Amino acid sequence: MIFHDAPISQAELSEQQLEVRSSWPTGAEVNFDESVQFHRELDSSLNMAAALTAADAQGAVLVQPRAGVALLSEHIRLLTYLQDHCDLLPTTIDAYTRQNRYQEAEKGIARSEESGHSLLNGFPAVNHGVAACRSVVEALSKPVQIRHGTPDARLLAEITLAAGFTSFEGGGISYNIPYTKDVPLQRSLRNWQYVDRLVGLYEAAGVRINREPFGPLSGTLVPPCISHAVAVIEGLLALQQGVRSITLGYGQAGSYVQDVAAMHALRELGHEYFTEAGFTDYELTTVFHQWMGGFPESEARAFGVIAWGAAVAAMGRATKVIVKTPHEAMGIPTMEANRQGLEATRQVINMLSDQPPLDAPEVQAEADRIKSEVRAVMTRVAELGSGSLLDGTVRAFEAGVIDVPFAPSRHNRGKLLPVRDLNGAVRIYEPGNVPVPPEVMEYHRACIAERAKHEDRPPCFQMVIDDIYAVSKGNLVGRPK
Amino acid sequence: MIFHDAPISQAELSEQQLEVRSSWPTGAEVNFDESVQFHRELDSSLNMAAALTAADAQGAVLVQPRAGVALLSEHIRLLTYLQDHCDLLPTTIDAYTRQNRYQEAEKGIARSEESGHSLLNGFPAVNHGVAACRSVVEALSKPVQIRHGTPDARLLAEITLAAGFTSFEGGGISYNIPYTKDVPLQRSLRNWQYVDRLVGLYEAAGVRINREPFGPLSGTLVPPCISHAVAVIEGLLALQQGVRSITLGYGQAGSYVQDVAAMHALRELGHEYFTEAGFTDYELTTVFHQWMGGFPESEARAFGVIAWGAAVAAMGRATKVIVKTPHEAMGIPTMEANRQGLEATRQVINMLSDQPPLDAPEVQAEADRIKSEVRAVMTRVAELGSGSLLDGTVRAFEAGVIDVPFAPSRHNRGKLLPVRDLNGAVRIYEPGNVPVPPEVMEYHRACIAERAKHEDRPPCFQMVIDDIYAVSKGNLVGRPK
Amino acid sequence: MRPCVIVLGVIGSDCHAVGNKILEAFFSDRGFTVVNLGVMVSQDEFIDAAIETGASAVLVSSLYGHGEIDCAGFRDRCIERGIGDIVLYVGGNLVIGKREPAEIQQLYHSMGFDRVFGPDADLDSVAEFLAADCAAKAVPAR
Amino acid sequence: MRPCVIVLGVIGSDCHAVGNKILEAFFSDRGFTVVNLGVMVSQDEFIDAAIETGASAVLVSSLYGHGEIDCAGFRDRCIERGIGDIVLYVGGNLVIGKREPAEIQQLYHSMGFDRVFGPDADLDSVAEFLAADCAAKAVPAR
Ligand code: B12
Ligand code: B12
Repeated sequence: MIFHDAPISQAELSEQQLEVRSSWPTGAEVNFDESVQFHRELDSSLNMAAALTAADAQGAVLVQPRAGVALLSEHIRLLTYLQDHCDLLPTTIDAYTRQNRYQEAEKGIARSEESGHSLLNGFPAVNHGVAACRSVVEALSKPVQIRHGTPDARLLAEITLAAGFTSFEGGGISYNIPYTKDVPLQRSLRNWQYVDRLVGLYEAAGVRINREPFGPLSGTLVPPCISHAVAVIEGLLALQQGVRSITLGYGQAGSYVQDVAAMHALRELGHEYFTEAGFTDYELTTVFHQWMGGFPESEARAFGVIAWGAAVAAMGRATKVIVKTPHEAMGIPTMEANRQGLEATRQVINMLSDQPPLDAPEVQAEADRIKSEVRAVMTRVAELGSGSLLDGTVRAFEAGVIDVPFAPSRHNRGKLLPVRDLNGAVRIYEPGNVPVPPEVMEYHRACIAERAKHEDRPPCFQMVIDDIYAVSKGNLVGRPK
Repeated sequence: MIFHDAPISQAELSEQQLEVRSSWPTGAEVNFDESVQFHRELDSSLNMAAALTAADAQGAVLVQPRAGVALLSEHIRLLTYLQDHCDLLPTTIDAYTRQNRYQEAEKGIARSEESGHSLLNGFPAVNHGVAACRSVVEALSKPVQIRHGTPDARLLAEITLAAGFTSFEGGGISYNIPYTKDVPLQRSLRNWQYVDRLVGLYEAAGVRINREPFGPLSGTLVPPCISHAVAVIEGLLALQQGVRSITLGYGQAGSYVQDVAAMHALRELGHEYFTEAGFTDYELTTVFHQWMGGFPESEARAFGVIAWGAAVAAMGRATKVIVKTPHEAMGIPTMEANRQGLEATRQVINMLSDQPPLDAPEVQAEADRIKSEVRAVMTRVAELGSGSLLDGTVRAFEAGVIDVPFAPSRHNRGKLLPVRDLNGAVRIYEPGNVPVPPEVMEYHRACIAERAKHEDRPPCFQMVIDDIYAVSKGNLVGRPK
Repeated sequence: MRPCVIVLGVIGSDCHAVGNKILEAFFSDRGFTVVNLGVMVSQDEFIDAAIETGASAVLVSSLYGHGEIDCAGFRDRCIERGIGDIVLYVGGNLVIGKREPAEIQQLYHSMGFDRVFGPDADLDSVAEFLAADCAAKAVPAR
Repeated sequence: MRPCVIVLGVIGSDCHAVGNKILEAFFSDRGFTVVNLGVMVSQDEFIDAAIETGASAVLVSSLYGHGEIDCAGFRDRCIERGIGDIVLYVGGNLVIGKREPAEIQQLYHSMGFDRVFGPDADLDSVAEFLAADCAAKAVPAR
């Protein structure tokens, strides 16, 4: 499988950079050379890539929250509070910034200042600008990552990387399909090539910035083969542009055999495709997201979900785990609730991190199925792209070869229908045009038939809806009433 | 292995009953025939044995709290509140009653009435008497068990079984060695034969009462072979006296491979020894206790410990799990905290109970080791008893063939020294006189040597102390500072 | 009686699609004619669709926390655009963070929403309210 | 200076042995002469042992929640038995349930305990207090 997508040329990049940096006043603050200098002078303990690689070598599982508020001082206060309870810090960006609606973000900042509490669901980094963002990085003693959901994150990347953040989440698929309604995939992929190319420039200048495709996608009954295919593609696209530290992600599906298998498969598939594509000098780590679907409202139950996610992260030896909070079902957590999620997670991770990762025959069998599905998808992507991974990806989505359940985007087919089996694993009931190998599809169908029989109802959309509600109602499989 | 301990004769029992029932005024309330009638009229949904057997057949994991307060009305209020959040109810007895200090319990009741809050750490069932206890059973819609820690529980059993409770925890070893300082084992075993014989009388009258040896013992670094040997012995002693519903227990040690292996081994060993002894018509179920050692003070961390215990209970397919609360490190929980522990547990159990129990090669290997240890111990017990299990047990404790770490009793040798290995499993560093088979002992030693090397210190008592504190400080293995 | 037409959508820059897809399935199943605008819908897009389809009600979702900003002035805008009497519901995670339901209700009532629901909304009773509210408004309004 | 003799034990019907074994190991290691009575020790057993061994201090543990009842009148009993000036410490889970540390301190101070510790007691600082308190009492008392 040979892809020959080229790095964006220096000329084209420079041209785009001019445009991007002038799209909002704070863009003018960006100075690449000075930023490289700033990064070089940062203490190495603040570098995300280094922290991840070191943890991975030790088999440690690092813990990271999500957090971001509208105002600078409040944001610093929040992260300063959280850093004692985690290994890696986030800066979660608000949803206006994610849509490049900086005017609205500005309004959100103003109204937050007036009302005394954050009215934004994240930190509007672009509006705050480079200097302010640097004051965040400088106030902290742990590596900080930008976490968002932005189809066009070029300006956000320019500003935050210049400010000293050492990791940047997202990708042209994973921050488009689950996060937008009508952004063409071609466009978001190109914009993310820019981001990766920019990271590549830092890399070339000796500053390693970590990149993390967003694994969970819609967070809702996503079969591992779908999110893994996306992860592999975004990893490859990043490597092509010069990125060298990549963290592939996966969102807990709920079955521990499937989840641990998925974590094994993810790492193996990453190495398989990255080395096949000729890359050798990269660092690959993994991230496991605690349950990304609807949470139970009861905080005690939420703690159960959180701790179980922590356990699976450790059993699957993720390099890091992204932590939920007991407020998840209700709203953006208070900093205390955020800390509680971290503490519960840490306790379980610590109790498990000395223990060997789970390895059982069924885990291996499930991992093999996932790998064969992903290989089938990747083969189609390569065929469709005739040499271009980017084109192949665009066509794969058009054709429904990759199909993300419950995604809001028009550019996603939405024909694949997932449903849980009797054991709680996410299975594919209707593959749409996803080229699931026949013997694996037979397995999915058999598993689902078993459940249907057990529940005495045919597989149907109500079954899927029941599955969607199940965890928030205190179960995994959505049984009929 | 043939034991021929006989059931207590009807004559001897009657004589003892007279004495026991007159040792405190409420004993006079007991009327066996009328109580059998009362049980027969109880709704079958209130029978613990039936609930356990049904759950076991379905592979369900039932959830049970601990709870008990001094005053009757408060106790009913407490259990009524909890019953919506659990499957099985407890009535935890206070520590004066456990030592037959009914005078002091009386004082505790009086002072609790005065002060408006419970000054006792449980429900003083003997002082309250049969009629009051019946009002507890009658107020509730779930089966209720008596949970305590009483070396001489004869009067407690007379009163509570007469009152309609359908399960009774404890045994002559497990409610002596960890719970007392100087009660001869011979005496407690005989007193528990009385209890079992009484349960046998109910059984013979068609009323099935469940009996549950207390698995966790001191709750502190107990190697599974020790608690399993005790469980098997107490199970056999109960069967000998006519008990037919037995729930064998085990307290989470912290390593999931070891814990799941222990749960598998426990069930297998139970059936092995029970059938070998010629019993066929019994019901065997299991109970897993969430972490019984020192808890972290942080409630969020405690939730982590609780949820992880729930997960292992499900992965090991216990018939029921005994639940801790986020207040564990601090004191008797409020009813809200108790509910929170139940909710977190339930969430995890539900999310896992559809999933297959854990089965992996290492689990099997560990289970095999546990079984060979228990068999070695049981062989010695049989030799020492020359036909009497009771005598064999007494002599085994005298000789240190069974040796419970950190037990307060003078009748326990206290020479066995456990310590965790690198993976967190509880290993035996110094077996004392426990006849651990040489090849297994070699395995224990090798595991411990590996840890010692890793920590660059010899195995020592400080290592054990570090292990004791570890979970409460947020780890599993107690690493040097 | 002809089925009641309702407009569904998720307001603002909000991408949460799952609840929206379920609401569509649910209300269609209950006999409503559902016009689903999906995610990321502006106030004017809601109003355009309501006018075009002669809808009796608009059901606005907001999950992501910016509801307080995105929904401000919704009723006023309806009045401006000539459908001031339309039934307006809003539901989801309507503010940033965990706040008292009563407080949230009041906030959105003051923006002119007829009914305000949390993420735990019982859809069966929502359907009943909706049928009643649509019927009530239908008579005097058109 | 001859090592300070201390009496250890767990009061009442309390069987919690683990902390007691650790306290014994810890204080021995710190050079105290430890007389450990183990679990289930009555007030009079503590006092007997203190008199017999000429101990400077008695360290009472209570974990199981009945401390409030078991420890009542401990200092008075010491006075009655002629060792009214002995150093008295108490520690563990001293009441039923989760209560304010300050409240618990006061409760036990009022029973005549010199120092009161929770389950989170830092043993290093306990050892320092103990050395100081024993030294202080040693001079005037004997
Ligand atoms: C899955 C999920 C995602 C997925 C969404 C995928 C997709 N495209 O759909 C992803 C990962 C992409 C995502 C992204 C974000 N999310 Co999100 N997400 C969730 C999560 C976990 C579940 C949502 C869900 O699908 N639930 C299941 C469905 C069936 O329930 P529902 O959406 O609540 O809808 C039901 C009810 O609300 C009600 N309802 C909804 N609307 C209406 C309207 C009416 C009229 C009525 C009657 C009823 C009603 O009925 C629906 C059906 O039962 C929730 C937390 C939770 N609930 O546990 C957070 C949550 C909604 N997300 C949140 C946030 C903040 C974000 C982000 C901004 C990232 C961030 N800062 O963390 C981005 C949003 C970016 C954007 N542009 O919108 C916050 C909102 C915070 C707040 N309000 O204070 C939540 C609450 C998590 C949290 N506690 O922080 N998210
Ligand atoms: C293990 C355990 C047991 C084991 C004990 C085995 C044994 N024989 O030792 C078993 C299972 C048998 C048991 C039984 C009971 N237990 Co218990 N048990 C625990 C548990 C989980 C850990 C205790 C422990 O070993 N900790 C480790 C050691 C190292 O710490 P420690 O004991 O706290 O001791 C340290 C400090 O307290 C301090 N310290 C102690 N004394 C002193 C004295 C001085 C002067 C100083 C300076 C310091 C000091 O230093 C010690 C060393 O660091 C605790 C809860 C917890 N802590 O998580 C409950 C707990 C102590 N038990 C409790 C109860 C109520 C009981 C029972 C009555 C059963 C019940 N109703 O639940 C019975 C008691 C029966 C009886 N007659 O005593 C309650 C007490 C409640 C309260 N005070 O409000 C606790 C707090 C659990 C709870 N939250 O309900 N228990």
